[in-house]
Amino acid sequence: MSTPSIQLGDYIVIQRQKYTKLQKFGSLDTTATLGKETLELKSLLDQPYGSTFKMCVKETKPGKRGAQRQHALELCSETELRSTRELLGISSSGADNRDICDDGEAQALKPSDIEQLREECNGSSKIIEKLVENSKTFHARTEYSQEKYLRKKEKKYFEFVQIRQPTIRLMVDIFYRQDAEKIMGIRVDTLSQIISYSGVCGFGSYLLYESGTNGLLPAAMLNSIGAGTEGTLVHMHPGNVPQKQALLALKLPLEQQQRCVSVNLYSVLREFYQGGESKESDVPPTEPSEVETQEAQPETPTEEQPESIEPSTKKPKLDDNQNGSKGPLRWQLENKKAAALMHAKFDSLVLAAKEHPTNILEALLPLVKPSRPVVVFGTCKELLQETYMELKATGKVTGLHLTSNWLRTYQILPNRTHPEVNMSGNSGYLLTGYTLK
Amino acid sequence: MSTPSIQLGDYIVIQRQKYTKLQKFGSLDTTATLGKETLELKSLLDQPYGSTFKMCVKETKPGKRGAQRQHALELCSETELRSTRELLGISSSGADNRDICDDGEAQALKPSDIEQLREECNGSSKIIEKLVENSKTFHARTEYSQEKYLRKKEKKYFEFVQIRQPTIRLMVDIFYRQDAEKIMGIRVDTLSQIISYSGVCGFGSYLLYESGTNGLLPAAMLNSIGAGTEGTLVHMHPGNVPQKQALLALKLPLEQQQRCVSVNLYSVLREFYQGGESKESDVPPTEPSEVETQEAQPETPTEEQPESIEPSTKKPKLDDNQNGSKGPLRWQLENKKAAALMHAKFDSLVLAAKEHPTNILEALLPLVKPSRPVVVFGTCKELLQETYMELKATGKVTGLHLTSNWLRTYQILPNRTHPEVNMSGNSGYLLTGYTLK
Amino acid sequence: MSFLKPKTHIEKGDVVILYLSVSSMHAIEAVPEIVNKKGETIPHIFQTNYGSLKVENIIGVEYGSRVELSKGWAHVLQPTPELWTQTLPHRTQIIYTPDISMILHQLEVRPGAVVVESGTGSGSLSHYFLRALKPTGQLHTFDFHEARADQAREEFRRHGLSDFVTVYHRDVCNLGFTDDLDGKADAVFLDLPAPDLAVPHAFKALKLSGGRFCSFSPCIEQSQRCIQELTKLGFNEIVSMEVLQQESVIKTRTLPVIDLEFLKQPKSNDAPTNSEESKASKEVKKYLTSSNPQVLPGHTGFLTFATLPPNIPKA
Amino acid sequence: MSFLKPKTHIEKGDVVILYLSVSSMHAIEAVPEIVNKKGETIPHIFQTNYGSLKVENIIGVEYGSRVELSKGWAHVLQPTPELWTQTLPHRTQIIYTPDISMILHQLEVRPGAVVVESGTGSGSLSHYFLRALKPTGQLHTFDFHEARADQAREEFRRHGLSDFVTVYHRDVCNLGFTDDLDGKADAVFLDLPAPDLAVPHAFKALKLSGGRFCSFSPCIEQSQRCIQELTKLGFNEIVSMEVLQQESVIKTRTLPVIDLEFLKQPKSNDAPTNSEESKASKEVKKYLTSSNPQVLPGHTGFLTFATLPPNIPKA
Repeated sequence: MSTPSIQLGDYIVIQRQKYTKLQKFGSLDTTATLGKETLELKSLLDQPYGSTFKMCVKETKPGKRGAQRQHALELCSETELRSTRELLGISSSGADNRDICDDGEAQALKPSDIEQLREECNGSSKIIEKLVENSKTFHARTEYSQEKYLRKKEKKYFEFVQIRQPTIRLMVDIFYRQDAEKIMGIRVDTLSQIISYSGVCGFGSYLLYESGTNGLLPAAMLNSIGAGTEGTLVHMHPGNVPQKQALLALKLPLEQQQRCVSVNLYSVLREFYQGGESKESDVPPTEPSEVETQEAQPETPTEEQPESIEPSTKKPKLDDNQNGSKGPLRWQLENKKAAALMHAKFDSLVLAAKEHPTNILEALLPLVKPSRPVVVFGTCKELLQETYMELKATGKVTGLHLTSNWLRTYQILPNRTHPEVNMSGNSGYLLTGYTLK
Repeated sequence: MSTPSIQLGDYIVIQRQKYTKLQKFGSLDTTATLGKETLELKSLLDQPYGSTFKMCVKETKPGKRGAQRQHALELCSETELRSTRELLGISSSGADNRDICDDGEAQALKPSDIEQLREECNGSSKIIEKLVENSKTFHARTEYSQEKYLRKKEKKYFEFVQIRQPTIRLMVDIFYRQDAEKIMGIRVDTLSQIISYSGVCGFGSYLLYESGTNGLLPAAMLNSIGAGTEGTLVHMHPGNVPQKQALLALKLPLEQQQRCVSVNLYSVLREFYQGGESKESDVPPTEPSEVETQEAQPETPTEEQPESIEPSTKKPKLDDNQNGSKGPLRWQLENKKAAALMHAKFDSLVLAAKEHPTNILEALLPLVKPSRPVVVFGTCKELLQETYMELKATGKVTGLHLTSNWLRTYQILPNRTHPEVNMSGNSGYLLTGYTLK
Repeated sequence: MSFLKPKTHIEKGDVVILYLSVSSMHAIEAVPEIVNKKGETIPHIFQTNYGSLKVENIIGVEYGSRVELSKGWAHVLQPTPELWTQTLPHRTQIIYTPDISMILHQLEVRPGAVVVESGTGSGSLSHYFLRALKPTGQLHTFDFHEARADQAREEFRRHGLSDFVTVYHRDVCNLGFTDDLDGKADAVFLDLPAPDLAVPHAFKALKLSGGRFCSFSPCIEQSQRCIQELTKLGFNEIVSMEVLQQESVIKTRTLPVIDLEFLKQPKSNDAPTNSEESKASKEVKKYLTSSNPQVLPGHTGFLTFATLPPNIPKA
Repeated sequence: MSFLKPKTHIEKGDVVILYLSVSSMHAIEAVPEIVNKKGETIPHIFQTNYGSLKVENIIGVEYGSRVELSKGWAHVLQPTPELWTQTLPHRTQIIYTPDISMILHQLEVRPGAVVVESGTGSGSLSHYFLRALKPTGQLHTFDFHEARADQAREEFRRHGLSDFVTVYHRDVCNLGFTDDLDGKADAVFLDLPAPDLAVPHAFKALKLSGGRFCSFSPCIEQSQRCIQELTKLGFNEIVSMEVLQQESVIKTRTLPVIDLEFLKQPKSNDAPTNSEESKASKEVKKYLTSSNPQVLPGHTGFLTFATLPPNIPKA
């Protein structure tokens, strides 16, 4: 299996040190923005995923907050990536910081000097070398403090980016860091547990209702269903068109993509309850207006894609109608597919709703076979406590557990091992159980 | 300053390895129970606190769950306390446990053999030596596994106890471990923060309402007020007599004890509002009946002392009336003292109520000077959220914070460092703020 | 055979979870007869706290059904790796669902993946790997304890999972993961007392196109040494973390609301006072609330993850 | 002088907390005039996000009062060590109230205690020690950074705490806590990069009747070395812990309640359908709830506590 190469139309992950970003490589003219840097992506085409590129300054424009730089990207070799520390060959360091007076004047270079350096030197190591040379306190600092300083500067002036293929693992990190609310606050540990507790795998038929996670939840479930398997997913959502960014970014084989059926909650339930009446070619005249109505409802989350990541927001909508107006519309076919799976019942239910879950559970629980997992995600504990009591009272679900998580990352370095100073505060809550007959 | 010695009437802390227990040394005949062992305490008298004693078996009676042993205590020297491991001189150990089949038959000694050994050998090291000799797998175990085995056995057969003087630190550990509910679930970290946030110290006048913590909260506050200072504490409680065990155990100087005024909440509020009418010698005829009424109220927690720790439950009640029936009763004098302090207003308020806090806060907040801390402890988060909103709405308290804590202890041993496998789950919640004018 | 895929009815030979309560469940084999200690074939009667179950009676029953016990009832559930882990007799220290979920996520295990695991232990984690990688992937699991390897192999067979797993009895720290696996693995998982010794073998087993690595260690020193070794061999994206799950215990709490306002007024001399007080005291407020259990898992282990980047020469 | 004891009115020279909001407060000195950079005496005007305060106006005002700013208002509070810590310009890494509370508790600091602290740092922790041990105890605080020691000494003087504290400029790892303190301390607190070097000095400084010890270290290796040294010298009750405080952010959440029942019935052909749906969608439920802030403190430091038992010979 050779490493796949970067193609037009791909979503790519751009990594600069620890910073990662999801970007659509839509055309050869596509540029990506990393802070004040703009990157031209055209040289990525056909290069293997995992490659590292050097940012080469082409142009500097004055921007609102300092200079805005445009860069071309040049494929570079591993040997160029030696650590800045080695390049600089720093040796002398103080034993502790008792002699350091932080009077804010330790750096002799002025900001304007540094800006000029930046344009002159093509390479972060040179800039950092100059900064170190002009720092009055650097050599009096402890080794630890020197490293901290170098890391900080390296981060600012680091000129390499790596291009990686999107995976669920990379995307949940990006989404959660950029705007956790856009994925309903589903943290990595919680996502991993949704996959476990729901039992989603290469066999079986799965039901998901989510009210907007940039496609992360359906993507993670379809990823676990796998390519070339018999598993299927019905993905219900409250909006006009589903959020699918993460799903598209995975670039799954078509046969796998087609085993994810994305449908509007209202519309598919009507199809399910009343589908027998309106036969295949018999397009119910009210449906389109219903979709419109839902789009206008302010309470139900819409499918807004973050502009910065996916500029052509409305594209999936056009795709939806590409079958033309002759036969049944795509959403109608999907509704029929979903309704058939609903009648056959599901092997688990995952619910991640921005709405109150009670009514949704009431509608969807009967579609789940007995002895199957139910997983309800929420960020409001009080609400899930209530749902717990309600489910317990029905007697239809057993083994109920309400859980949340602590996730701590560690810095493990010789003589400097400790949990990271900051941690994420909210994992959300999972209510899990098993259906009964 | 020489080490104080153990006196009759003292509360003492008995420590056997990591197990600690609070015990009143009421008379020379007092015995203490540690699991299946009964200890005669008379030899403790006049020995310095911190001394270690050896448990010498005097008699073995058959009990409900195995033999019950009665021990005399013999003062012993530090040299007797060498580690069991050294005594046994264990050397050979396996590299890993691949060759161990745990078939439950690793120990050749039968339980009856062990029981007999126990009576024959006066000393845990001898018993453990025999157990090791008769274990088929001990020498095949890894060093780590051997140590674990020895620690487990040592714990069971360890024959030394140390007698320590009670402090807040030792008592909160004992109380929380024995029955956290009896101190309202106030964990060590939370107690430490109540002391900080309330600002209680050697200057000022403090107000506490608590509905039953074995005296731990008033003891901790009075401990922080200190001996030979000018600080005072009004300790309100809902019961007939206050819970004072921890307070008595501290054996504070009389002058310090007298700066803690313990009063019934209802009775002192009536005194405060209406005290002007009923003059000093004029005993209000209804008060005693009121006290009775409160005792009968099932909702208000009573002053029950845990029987195992303090058999003479009703003693403080007798003390209360020791002034005789001629002058005003002690509780009436305390009410007057408290009411005077209430009129002068307090330098902070600490509330740890089993009842709903709203009405209590409404009654007590006006007694606090402006710019003073308020600390409300509770175990029900929803309740404190509500209280937070109520306080915020009044505008009388600012800087409101609702907090809880994670407390993790670590095992730090060469090559075996990790957080302890179990941790306490509930710190309770603190709602803190500062009063405004 | 009840671990392969979702199924609706209990067949003879299935492992079935007999679910009595949150804290009490058992994994039983749905066979009508068993052989007792004396070598006699006798009817399979399973004893619970709520009486006995004649196991023959549950064959053919729909999963999720309620079944009668001699002194009560229970539910029969199809086993999942989660339920299996909870019912496992603790043959070795096992890893639980929160850590396992993170391991699967970070190792990017999905159908088709080739995963190397050491040690097999109780096979608890293996069941999760198998669920995630079947029907197109393969698990290679190693244990240095022969009886344990044999037991796991037999268990996978009975669970209908044999096609997707190879069990090895082998000391991987000294002998590696066999040459056959060189360059074959998408992911390697280590749960060993000295993971650093197995890191070079993991390096060899991972594909040339790169792969993911995880080591689970109870002690920080093991992680420290493992990370040193990983760094030396060119692994990157090295992160260590802990995942701790908290259960919420949900209950309704009733709090007395006390009235203190009446104390501002002198008592009237009549009886009403007492009844007034006790009436006030009887007012209560109810809260649906939750708290952690008194004792929580404070530590399970440190999870160290790393990436082997593509095209690192393997000497 | 506003740190000595609770007081009711602002006096000239007091440090006052100007409280604007939970996230915005300032410690200001209640003096009517200050000297500017040019050496001129000018009226003391304090600038805030809500406009300026003429500081002269707050002298004589009762603590807890609301004071007017040119574009809003604020409250004036008497400083406590907690508020002081929050308003401190971060001169060094400081320890916050949850750790400090545990330190005071475990060191059993109460009025009359003699406490040795190193390093002084910003003096934040010193203020807590002083509150707890005054008026009858004494704090001996050491820092190897001369400017910091001088600054702390001056600050304690201005805060009215000089009588209870001695500030030393001294490298305690190499030179110890001075012979004068041998056998004088009830408790020793270390916040040093190499606490193990100072443990023998702590041992000397503690009373012959025993005492308590604490070391605060960000990294686990520091604690490991410290514990080795403590064990060697005969300390017992050695425990290490972390305290992490979580703030709850309280808010009311409004959730839409959607109706799905109506979908079971065929739509009538009239307009009402739409209005029915939108009506159903407009039903909401409110929850008073709380969550952690997005980012929590994940680590402050490891607290290691130990007891020096009585009568250990100090040879």
